[in-house]
Amino acid sequence: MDFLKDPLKLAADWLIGLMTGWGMPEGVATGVAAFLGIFVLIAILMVIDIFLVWLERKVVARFQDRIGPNRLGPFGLIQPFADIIKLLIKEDITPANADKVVYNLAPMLSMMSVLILWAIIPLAPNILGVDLNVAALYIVATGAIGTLSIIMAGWSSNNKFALLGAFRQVAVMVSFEIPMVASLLIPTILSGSMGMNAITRAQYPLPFFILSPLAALIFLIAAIAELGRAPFDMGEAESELISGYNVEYSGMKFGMFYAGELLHAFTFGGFWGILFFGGYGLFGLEKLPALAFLDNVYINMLTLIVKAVIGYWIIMWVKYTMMRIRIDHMLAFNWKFLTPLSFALLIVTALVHALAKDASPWVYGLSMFLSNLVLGWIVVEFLRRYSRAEREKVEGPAKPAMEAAGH
Amino acid sequence: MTTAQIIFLVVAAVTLASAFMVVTTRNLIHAALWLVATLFGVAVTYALLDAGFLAVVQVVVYIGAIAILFIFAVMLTRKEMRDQGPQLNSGWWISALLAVLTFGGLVGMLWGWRGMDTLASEMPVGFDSINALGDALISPNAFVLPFEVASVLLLAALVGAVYVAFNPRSGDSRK
Amino acid sequence: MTTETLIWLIPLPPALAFFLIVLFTNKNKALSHTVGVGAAVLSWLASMVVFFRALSVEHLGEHPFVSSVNWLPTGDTWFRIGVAIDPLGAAVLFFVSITIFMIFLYSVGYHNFGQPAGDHDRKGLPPHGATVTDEHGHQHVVPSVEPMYSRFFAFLGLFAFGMYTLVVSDNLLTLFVGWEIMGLCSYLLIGFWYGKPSARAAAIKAFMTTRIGDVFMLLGIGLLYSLTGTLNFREIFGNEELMHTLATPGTTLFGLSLAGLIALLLFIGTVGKSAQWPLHVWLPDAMEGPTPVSAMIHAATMVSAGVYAVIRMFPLLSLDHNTMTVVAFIGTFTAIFAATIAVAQNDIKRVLAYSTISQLGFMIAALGIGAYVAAAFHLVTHAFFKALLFLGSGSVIHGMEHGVLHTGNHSVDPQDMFNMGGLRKKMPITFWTFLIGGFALSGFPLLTAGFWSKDEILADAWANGHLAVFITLATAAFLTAFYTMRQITLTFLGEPRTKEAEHAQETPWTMTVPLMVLSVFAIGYGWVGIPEDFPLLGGLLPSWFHEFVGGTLAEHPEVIPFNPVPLTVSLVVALGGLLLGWLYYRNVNSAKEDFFQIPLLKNKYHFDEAYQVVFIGPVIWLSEVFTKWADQGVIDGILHFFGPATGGIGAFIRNKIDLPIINEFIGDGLAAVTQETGRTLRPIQTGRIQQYMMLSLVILAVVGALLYFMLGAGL
Amino acid sequence: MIPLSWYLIFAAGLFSLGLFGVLARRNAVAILLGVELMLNAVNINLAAFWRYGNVADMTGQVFAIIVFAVAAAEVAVGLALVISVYRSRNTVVADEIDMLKW
Repeated sequence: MDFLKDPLKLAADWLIGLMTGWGMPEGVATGVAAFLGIFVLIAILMVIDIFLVWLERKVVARFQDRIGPNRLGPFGLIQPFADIIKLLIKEDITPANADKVVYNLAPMLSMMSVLILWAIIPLAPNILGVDLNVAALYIVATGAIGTLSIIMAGWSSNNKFALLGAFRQVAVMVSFEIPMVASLLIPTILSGSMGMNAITRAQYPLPFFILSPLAALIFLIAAIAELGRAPFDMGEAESELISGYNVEYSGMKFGMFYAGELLHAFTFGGFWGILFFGGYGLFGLEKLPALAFLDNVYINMLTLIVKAVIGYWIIMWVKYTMMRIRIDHMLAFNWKFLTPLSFALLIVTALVHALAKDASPWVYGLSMFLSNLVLGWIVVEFLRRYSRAEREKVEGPAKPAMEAAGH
Repeated sequence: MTTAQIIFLVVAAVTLASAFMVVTTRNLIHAALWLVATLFGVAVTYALLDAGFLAVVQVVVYIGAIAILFIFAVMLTRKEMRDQGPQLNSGWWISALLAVLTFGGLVGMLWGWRGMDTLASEMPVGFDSINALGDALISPNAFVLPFEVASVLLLAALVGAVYVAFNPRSGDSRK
Repeated sequence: MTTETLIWLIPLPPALAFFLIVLFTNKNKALSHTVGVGAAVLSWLASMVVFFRALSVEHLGEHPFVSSVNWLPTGDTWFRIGVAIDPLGAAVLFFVSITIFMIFLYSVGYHNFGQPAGDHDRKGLPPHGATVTDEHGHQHVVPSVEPMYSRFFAFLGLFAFGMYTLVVSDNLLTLFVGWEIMGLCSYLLIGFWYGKPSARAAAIKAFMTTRIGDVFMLLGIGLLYSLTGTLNFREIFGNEELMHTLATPGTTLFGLSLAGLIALLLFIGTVGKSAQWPLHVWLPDAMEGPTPVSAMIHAATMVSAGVYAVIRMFPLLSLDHNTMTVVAFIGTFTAIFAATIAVAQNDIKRVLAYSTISQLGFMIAALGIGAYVAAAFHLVTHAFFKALLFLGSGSVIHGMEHGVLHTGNHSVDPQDMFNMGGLRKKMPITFWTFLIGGFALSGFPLLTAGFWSKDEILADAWANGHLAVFITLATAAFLTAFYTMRQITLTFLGEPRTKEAEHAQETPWTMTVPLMVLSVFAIGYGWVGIPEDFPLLGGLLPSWFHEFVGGTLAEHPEVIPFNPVPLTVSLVVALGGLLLGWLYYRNVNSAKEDFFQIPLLKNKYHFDEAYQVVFIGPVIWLSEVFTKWADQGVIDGILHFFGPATGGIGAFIRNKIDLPIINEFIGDGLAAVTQETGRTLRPIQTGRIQQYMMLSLVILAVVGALLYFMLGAGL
Repeated sequence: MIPLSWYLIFAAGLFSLGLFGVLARRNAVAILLGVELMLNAVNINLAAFWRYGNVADMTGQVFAIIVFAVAAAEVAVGLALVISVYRSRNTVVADEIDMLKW
């Protein structure tokens, strides 16, 4: 039954036992086992990534009233493999005046920044790389590496479009890091920990998207900006910058950027699920005596992956329905709206937490939800006034409907 | 030699080598990237010291913000980017001498110190350094005042930097 | 609103009116007089409320309305200022508020409100009239509106404020403040037409003369305060021990008691304010002001204030017999002295001015013989009928000016009585009211207020055995009746002596209404003071005034028993004077025919000239001498010596010390050294940050090494 | 296990390298890079002293964080100055920015 409860430990123990049996020192054996675990994880991720390409193409086709890939295999499932093969056999071009080392390092860093995120994702209570006690910050830290990879790519290509794209993308990413940190601190306050497992556990019985819907929303927006996907795709902006920071890349190097982006989106979908939708938990269903069979490692993993796919789908949904926002509007949106809002939310949450933490969970949850609601209402009201004022600035003062009707 | 010692030595060597590249490399973008490497090394050092929070903050603040800022600054002062002239000034050998002297002096001073060979005590079981750090930062009995002063300093620096770097001409032309 | 609060508020509206008019409504004549008259109405209403509430209080003298606040810290205690209304205050408030209100109203008509602006009127001069063209194309000259109309009401408001403050004060200091505000306003109002040199001179004269009295009064106040530590009337008079100490005779100069000295000093203030001899000279000249001002100053307020102050201080005054004698003498003398001058005056207002002086003398004399209720009674009745007379004379002059404008002959003086005559047909209301006022002044028996009050003074003098006072006052009363009848006869009776008098016109309602109102009081007010045991009339009406005002003092003054002698005398002098005056002057048609144009009287006993020679001349001479010798000679000489001397010393210091030593050696030398040092050290400052840092590190290394090797041995 | 001295010597080396950078580099941005190295060396010492001293006493970590804040502020202002100077003088060579002299 161990295999059902803690398969990772079982496998590791088996491997280490096997290797020590071959005469390896235990330390080395542990290291090799850990390396193998990482290797397997990455391999699985890469396969998932391939299907993400298919998923993305299929979904965008449906959004755009097309069919999407449908020739190769059932539902076009073989299509992404064909894409990979095409990318692999393409000529690998490095521009003449490019800074070669940096140029080649950038896509690797880009992919790496996504992959190391998986070190802290708990697929199940005991299926995770490391239960880091600063995991929430870790998410931001890997974002910093992604930022670095983009600026490296943009600069080393020796192409003005690439550099411009990198500049814009980096400005956006650095800016949206702030509301992201603030929104990450809200699960931290609610759960009292930055660890992913602790945050997941704290969401029984009430997931955090009920306690703090605003934080979930802010995190989603900041994540999309961090990903550089539409409507915040400043770095690529096909119509303006050709393809932004990765314009000079071709073949598999481009593929790494591309796959990295898709995987990144999927990963953030997963984080959204972990931080606000109860992670591998089934919203408390598995705690019911009648459904105890759901409290199972595989069900947990499945739950999280489904949540991640749903998150990914929402990110896609946003991407393919929204128009690109102008860079100055975007930065203004961040600095003048999202950042103050996230700080206000942080303050409100901290206050409510300090006041209501000793009350019953339901009172606590209700007061959190209501405080979010009130703050949200204030924000909407403020936005309404502001947009009306802006409209009047352009169109002149609005006439009351009655007057216009001639009464 | 234990594994930890090997890891430390490797990290220290890489870090110092990167630092050396930072101060000697011609290309400033490369220097900034080497700085990133150095900072990574320092972050790993923090991790080795069980200061996980510092390690992550090092990455967030230094690599995510400061290094990026450096790269931006280098690009904004682009005339120097392909400067093929000497990157060190004429008195560089005095500087080198002084640096070596400093290093020698520091090590020499440390040599006679009794605490040099102290080994780290085990981390207490159940001790959460992040909780302790958070308490220390906002506890009135500990460091809330320096913490607040630091935040005010950051704000002042932010405003000052915006003011200093703001170009009134470009600001006008946008309107 | 409590009565005390109301009393506080009484002086306020005129003061507010003053500021409002000066600051805001100055440009708008209608608004200005609305504000001014409105303020007078408000104060009048408040005064009436206070008066009638005071009437309803039993024994008001013992329990007056009082209210005070801390004002000035004096060591451990506070100097308190406040308001108080006792029976005397209430009676005075009654006539003051009515006359002030009437005068405000009268001013509207007197300054020709509603008439066009003058053709060539200038500020500071009386209006000269305006030319208008009627619908038939005829050109008329009509009176023109006063150019400084608003200013007049502002001044009047301030004046009223001063008077009300004086009346409601419970202490000498605020009384003095009100007193001085009035002094300022009388200066401003007498010199209202400052374009006329005579008005300027009169204003200065009035101000300077009253100032002499005020200085003594201030001395008296200071002395009183230093002795008693308070200036509150009730506190001083209610403290029997203190009064007894003050009354100890012979402690100061001239053998006066302290009380006597204080009373005398305060009395000198009154002499100035109420224009008693020898400080009477300013009052006739004050006729230069507009006629409402004359009424205001000489009937209603300022001169009354002097008498009021003495009545207020009567308990103190009565402590010393010698002071009483002085007061009685001055009052009596002034009464007869002014009356004789009045006989010889031709200016309608001047006659009234001397008449005022004379009547004030009556009051002062009454106080001097202890008849203080009689003095207060005469004060009130006199205020009414004298205001009536002044306003009536103003009305006459106004009518005459109309005639002057009609004929265009500006050489005719509209104030000269010999230019009038027969005005009773032209100005019937003015005539009848003037007649009432004149008869009241003369003491026409039984009907008029003047008879009752004057009779009471004479009766007091007779009853208390002051025979000299009695005879003198009787003579003065006779003269009063005589010159009053002379005035009436010359002005109103007979036929017009000039064309201007023929064309005189009755004045507008704003002027005649006050006349009528005041004439009611000029008759009726006497009836509240008919003695109880007067034959036939006594007892028909209660002798209210005596009861009421008499209650002000702690000991109620006794009622004098009725005596036929003074009654007979006053009947004879009044009726005789009137009869003689009519008989003689109905035949006199010009000044030359007048027997009483005696130069000595005409020239007012040469007092002005005497003062010119004795006081003013020497002062001017002294000032000139001082300017020439002391200022130009001594002080300028000293200055002229110091100038070159300082220059010489300065030149020496500069040439021998400053230039060679300070400048060249110390100054330039230091600069040169500094410059040279700077030039030598300058290359160190390269402006290169890294060199600085390197240098400081080298120094740090050297110092560290030195420290290490020198101290390290000991470590 | 690693003795404290290793960390201290490592920090001293980093500090000296940073010092050399500050003193010898011509480019003002590079000077700031050197400053960052020195600050990091200090931070290593702070963290090491925390770990090798009383772990419950968080002074070392707290000061490390304050040094982070100071470093961020210093870089922001320093780079702003460099950019400002570059705009007006068209150079970032420290030796050429020597207006402030005799």
